[in-house]
Amino acid sequence: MSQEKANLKENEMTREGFDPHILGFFCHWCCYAAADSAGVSRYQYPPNVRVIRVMCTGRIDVRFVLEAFRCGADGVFTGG
Amino acid sequence: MVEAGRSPNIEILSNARLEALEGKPGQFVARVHQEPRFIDEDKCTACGMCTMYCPRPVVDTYNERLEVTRAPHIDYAQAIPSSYYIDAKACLRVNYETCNLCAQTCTAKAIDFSQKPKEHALEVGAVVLAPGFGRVDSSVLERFGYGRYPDVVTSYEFERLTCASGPTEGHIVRPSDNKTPRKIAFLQCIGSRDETCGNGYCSTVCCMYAIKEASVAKEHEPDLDISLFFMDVRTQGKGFDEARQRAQEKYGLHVIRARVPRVEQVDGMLALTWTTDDGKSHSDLFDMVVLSVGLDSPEDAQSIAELADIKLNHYDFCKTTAGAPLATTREGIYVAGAFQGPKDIPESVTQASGVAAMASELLAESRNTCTISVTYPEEDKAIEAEEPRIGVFVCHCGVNIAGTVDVKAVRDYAGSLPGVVLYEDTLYSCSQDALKSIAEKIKENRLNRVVIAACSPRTHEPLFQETLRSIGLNPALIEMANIRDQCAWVHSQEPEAATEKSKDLVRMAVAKARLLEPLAQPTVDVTPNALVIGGGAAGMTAAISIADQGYRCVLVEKGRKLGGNLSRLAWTLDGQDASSVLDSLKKKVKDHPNIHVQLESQVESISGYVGNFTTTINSKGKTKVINHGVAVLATGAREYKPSGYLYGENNRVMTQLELEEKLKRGKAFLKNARNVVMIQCVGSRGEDLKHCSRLCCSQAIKNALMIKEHSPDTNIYIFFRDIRTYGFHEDLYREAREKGIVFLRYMPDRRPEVVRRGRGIAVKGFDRLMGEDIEIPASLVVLSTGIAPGDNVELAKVIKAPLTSDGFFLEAHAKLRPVEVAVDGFYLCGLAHGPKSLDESIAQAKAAAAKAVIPLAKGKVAVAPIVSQVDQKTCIGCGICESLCPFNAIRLVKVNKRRKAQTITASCKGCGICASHCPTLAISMGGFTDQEILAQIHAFSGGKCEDEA
Amino acid sequence: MSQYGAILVLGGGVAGVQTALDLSELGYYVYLVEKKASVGGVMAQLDKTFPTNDCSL
Amino acid sequence: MGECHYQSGNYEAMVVAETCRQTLKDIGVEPERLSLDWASAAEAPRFVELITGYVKRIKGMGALGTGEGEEAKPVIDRRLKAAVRAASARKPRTSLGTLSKGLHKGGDYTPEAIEAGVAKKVLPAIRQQRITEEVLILLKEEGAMDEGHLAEATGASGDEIQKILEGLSRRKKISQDEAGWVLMTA
Repeated sequence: MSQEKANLKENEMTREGFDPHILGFFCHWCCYAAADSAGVSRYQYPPNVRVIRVMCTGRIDVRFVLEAFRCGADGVFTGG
Repeated sequence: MVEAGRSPNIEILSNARLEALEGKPGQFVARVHQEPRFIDEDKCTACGMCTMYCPRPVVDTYNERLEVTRAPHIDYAQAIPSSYYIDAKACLRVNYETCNLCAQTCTAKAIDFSQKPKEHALEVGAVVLAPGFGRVDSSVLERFGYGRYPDVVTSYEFERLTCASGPTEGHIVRPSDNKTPRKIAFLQCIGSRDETCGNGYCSTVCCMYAIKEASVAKEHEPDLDISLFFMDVRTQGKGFDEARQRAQEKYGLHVIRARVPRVEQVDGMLALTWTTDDGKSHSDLFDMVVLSVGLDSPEDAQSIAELADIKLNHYDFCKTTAGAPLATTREGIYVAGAFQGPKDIPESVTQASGVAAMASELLAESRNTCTISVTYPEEDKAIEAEEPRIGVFVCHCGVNIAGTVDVKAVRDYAGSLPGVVLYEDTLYSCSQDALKSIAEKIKENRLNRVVIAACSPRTHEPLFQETLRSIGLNPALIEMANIRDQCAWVHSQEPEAATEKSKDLVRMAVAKARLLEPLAQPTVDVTPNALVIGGGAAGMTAAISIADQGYRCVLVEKGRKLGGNLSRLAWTLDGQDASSVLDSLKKKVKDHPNIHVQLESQVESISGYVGNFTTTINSKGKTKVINHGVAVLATGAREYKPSGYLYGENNRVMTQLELEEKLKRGKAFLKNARNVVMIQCVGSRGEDLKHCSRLCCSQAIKNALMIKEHSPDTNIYIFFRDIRTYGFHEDLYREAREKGIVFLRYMPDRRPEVVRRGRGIAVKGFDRLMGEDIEIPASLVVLSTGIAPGDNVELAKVIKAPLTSDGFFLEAHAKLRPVEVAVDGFYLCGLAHGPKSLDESIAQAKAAAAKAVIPLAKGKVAVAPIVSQVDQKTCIGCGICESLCPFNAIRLVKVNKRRKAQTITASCKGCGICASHCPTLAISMGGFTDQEILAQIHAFSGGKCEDEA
Repeated sequence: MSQYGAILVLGGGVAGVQTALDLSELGYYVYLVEKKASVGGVMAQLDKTFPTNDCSL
Repeated sequence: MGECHYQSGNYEAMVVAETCRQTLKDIGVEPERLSLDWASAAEAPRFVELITGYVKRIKGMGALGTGEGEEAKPVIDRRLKAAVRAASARKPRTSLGTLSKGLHKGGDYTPEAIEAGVAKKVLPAIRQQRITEEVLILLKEEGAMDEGHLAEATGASGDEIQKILEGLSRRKKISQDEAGWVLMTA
């Protein structure tokens, strides 16, 4: 059962050179749009976030967030 | 705005001007000249390479000349048309036949210097003039040091400075030294309320935007010290006065009521001197001065008037009347927005919908004769039901993606994912030929799920969905991975990380795609008639417009006759006889075959949803049932009845409407009137009604002038807080002062009092200029009592429509949907929405009629496919979803004697609050199901994590 | 046909665009004539709008 | 557009996020690993600031489990698994739904009101369910265990574990033999 955790690379367990896995839940109308707009302006930001688009932050279920952590997310960023 | 670019029935002719207009209403021919863009709109992918390579700098007018761009550019990222264009005046290729660099760098081959100007002859039934407003002449600004002192800026420039996406990224800096200023002064009425520059009117919007800009500036730089110099603070819009009050308190803005005559520079600082209304003189130094520039008539107003053969008013705005605010002097030509008179966004949007109704009335018989409707082949349900066969298309977007992300590696990675049977890369997947090829490949390979790894679904999903529909697949069967806007562009310094991220995003998209289900695209038939509630000016206007547009409507009025507040009015603000406006409306209502009037009737209950409402009304004690597709709320409001001021105790004290009724009956009572005293803001702005009632200032001055006309020797005194004669009503204010009407400002903590003196009465007040108490014996005291909401609470409950804290109906969006109610199928106009003048009520009623007719004209209401669905087997009827739904789109029904939730598909907006709060996971969101999202989460983990939930 | 079912809207600012949208929804073909290269007018230049400070696009 | 497109969606999200944070804290995960922030469509710079700051913060915390202490990782994994199951179960979900309903009616979405409401009404339900699920996981994976060990492993108090074990045994999910509590095989 804890196989997936064992798969975590050694260097990820330490803080130096640690590259976190982050899951984002972005609202289609606000944060997702802001993220697009950041792209249009060619802003640069760290490439650690993988995004799941939802129509509204109200769609986010407690179990999505907990499941993300269970699946190895070091952080969950919800953006409305 | 994006919708306008996408509608097949809106043809945008950019870089174009009207050259001639011939013909007659219903049959005009408009000649339009169009300059080339030199960039093919269909080929341009908005990558920006041309701007990057162009050697020719151009000042950026979009950023108020604060920035530099290049000859080929786009005004702003979200511009429509969404393609770049070449500024022909600056381009070296256009002017000197040299350079051509951009054409060489454009991989999409979109740049085309062979484009020639086009001449169009357009057959149109009607013309709408909405050219906007012009800018105040720079000579006016120069009087305030603009151009001479770098730290004197216009409000337009300041707007761009406060904008996060503007040239300074929202940092407020002084142009002279790029340092953050400490003290800023806003000077109001620059080019407004100023006869010396020919603009005697009030520009209406500057007070609001100045407060907004000052507030935003304070958000950016909390230490700023900001003073605003007003003549009067004119925040008369709905909810604006309260917002101003809050902003003033929250940000500590200094409001000074004075007009600053000039700006001088002293030791690098800007010196202002002013006199307040107590006669005292003040001066101070500022780091920066913002000129709140007014709205002028459009520069080309004269030529438009000539071309369209319409008349302008004395300020070169379009001439209209209070009874027909959207009609020009020529039939078939209508006007909306600032060209009709200075106005803010909600008013402009309202007028825009209003003119749409006017054109729709005129051209009712030719509705749907020129429009294009798109048809699609029937959906291939068999192939959709097969095991997922996924095709992944990874887009290069020229170098936009491929310049950073290893597209071929991502493509091959996609091939390794379960369910993927086809994986390809495309140069520009959104180009017409690529779309065609994608469609062919879907067919060839019998694909039933598609993943496009390219740009944002927000902008491009509709395009790919369209492709699916065109070959008989449900549009919901596509998923996009945003590897451009949210990956390649923002990680261009880290190509390896960007490639890894792209793979992850594609893996997540494929995982979701495997579970995608076709979504129904239901439509519901619309009962093709309307209900209008309220028989005042707004209700009657709305009913007539709906009827003229060809639909039947029932007009329900609770009183015994039609007319509402209009029947008490003597004159309109532009001096027309109000009863002639009323009579003409009443006659049209009575004679119209499409209108059925129900007097002494009230709505008891309404059920159903947009397209199909069933309403029960109580008509003189009898119950009647009406079926209708839409409803307009025009329930009006009432004149506020104050306590105090001896009102109701002494017959010399009356309200403005009571005065008008008296004046209507005869002027004899004015004979011995020596002094008439009017008191503004009795009730409004704090005492009993929190809001500003908007029109009392203009109404009081109108009545005062009327008294002066019939009894020139009568002295008239008006006690006021701010005179809010916005727009062209400012003319009334000026005329009043010229005719010797005395205006006395009072502060809310020193309100005038009405007192008994012997057999007569007097008004006690404070003269701020003289600095002393005064007492004016009054033959008449007229109170401007303001407008209180009607009894909206019951009706609001029946409809489930929200009310404002003041008790008026709340619109769906203050700026963009000013006549719609949050509940679909309900529209709003007149005083029920908030205080406003007759012309504004009429324009709004027309707007409500336009919005109401849209579903009727379509005959069907499309239901958005992303809706919730309740599995009634697992639903326990707890009602949590019903109470949390922001749109009343879930109701509880009895199924086999048990309570079960049910989505009202037509009302659902797809937020998913219900699904995330259902105790038994019984609710599924189309396109965003629990399974789909969980699959994305598992894919995020790299498949190392199995389903646990 | 006695009347044309198309309408010309002069000006692509917020009023013109809204008019065009409503007319197209009401069943008319619209020519939206704008002198500049993109529609949106001054509203597109506004960062935020009073009093809610909503973005204006 | 500035404010929530769906009127109240952002408020519901605040309640959900607070529930997640308190649950995370309860199972020994740094609650600040979850962030809920707002950026309107026009606020690209703000978005960039938020994301950059957030990634930096997470980097500072280290990988999930390290920031929480060397030994914690396997415990956290098990508890997260149990918590996900708890968050999918009817009772805790009902308590969240009921709280949201109450806040929605009252219109009070101040952080204090949300925090207090979740602490009082939702967290206890989630915690109880989480411990229940965790007991089942432990017994399945580790075999028989006694009450004391179960309490220690799940972080439950003596009273809590006793009540939960009684409940499970009443529902014939577990039984007691000489080695301690064991799963009942169906």
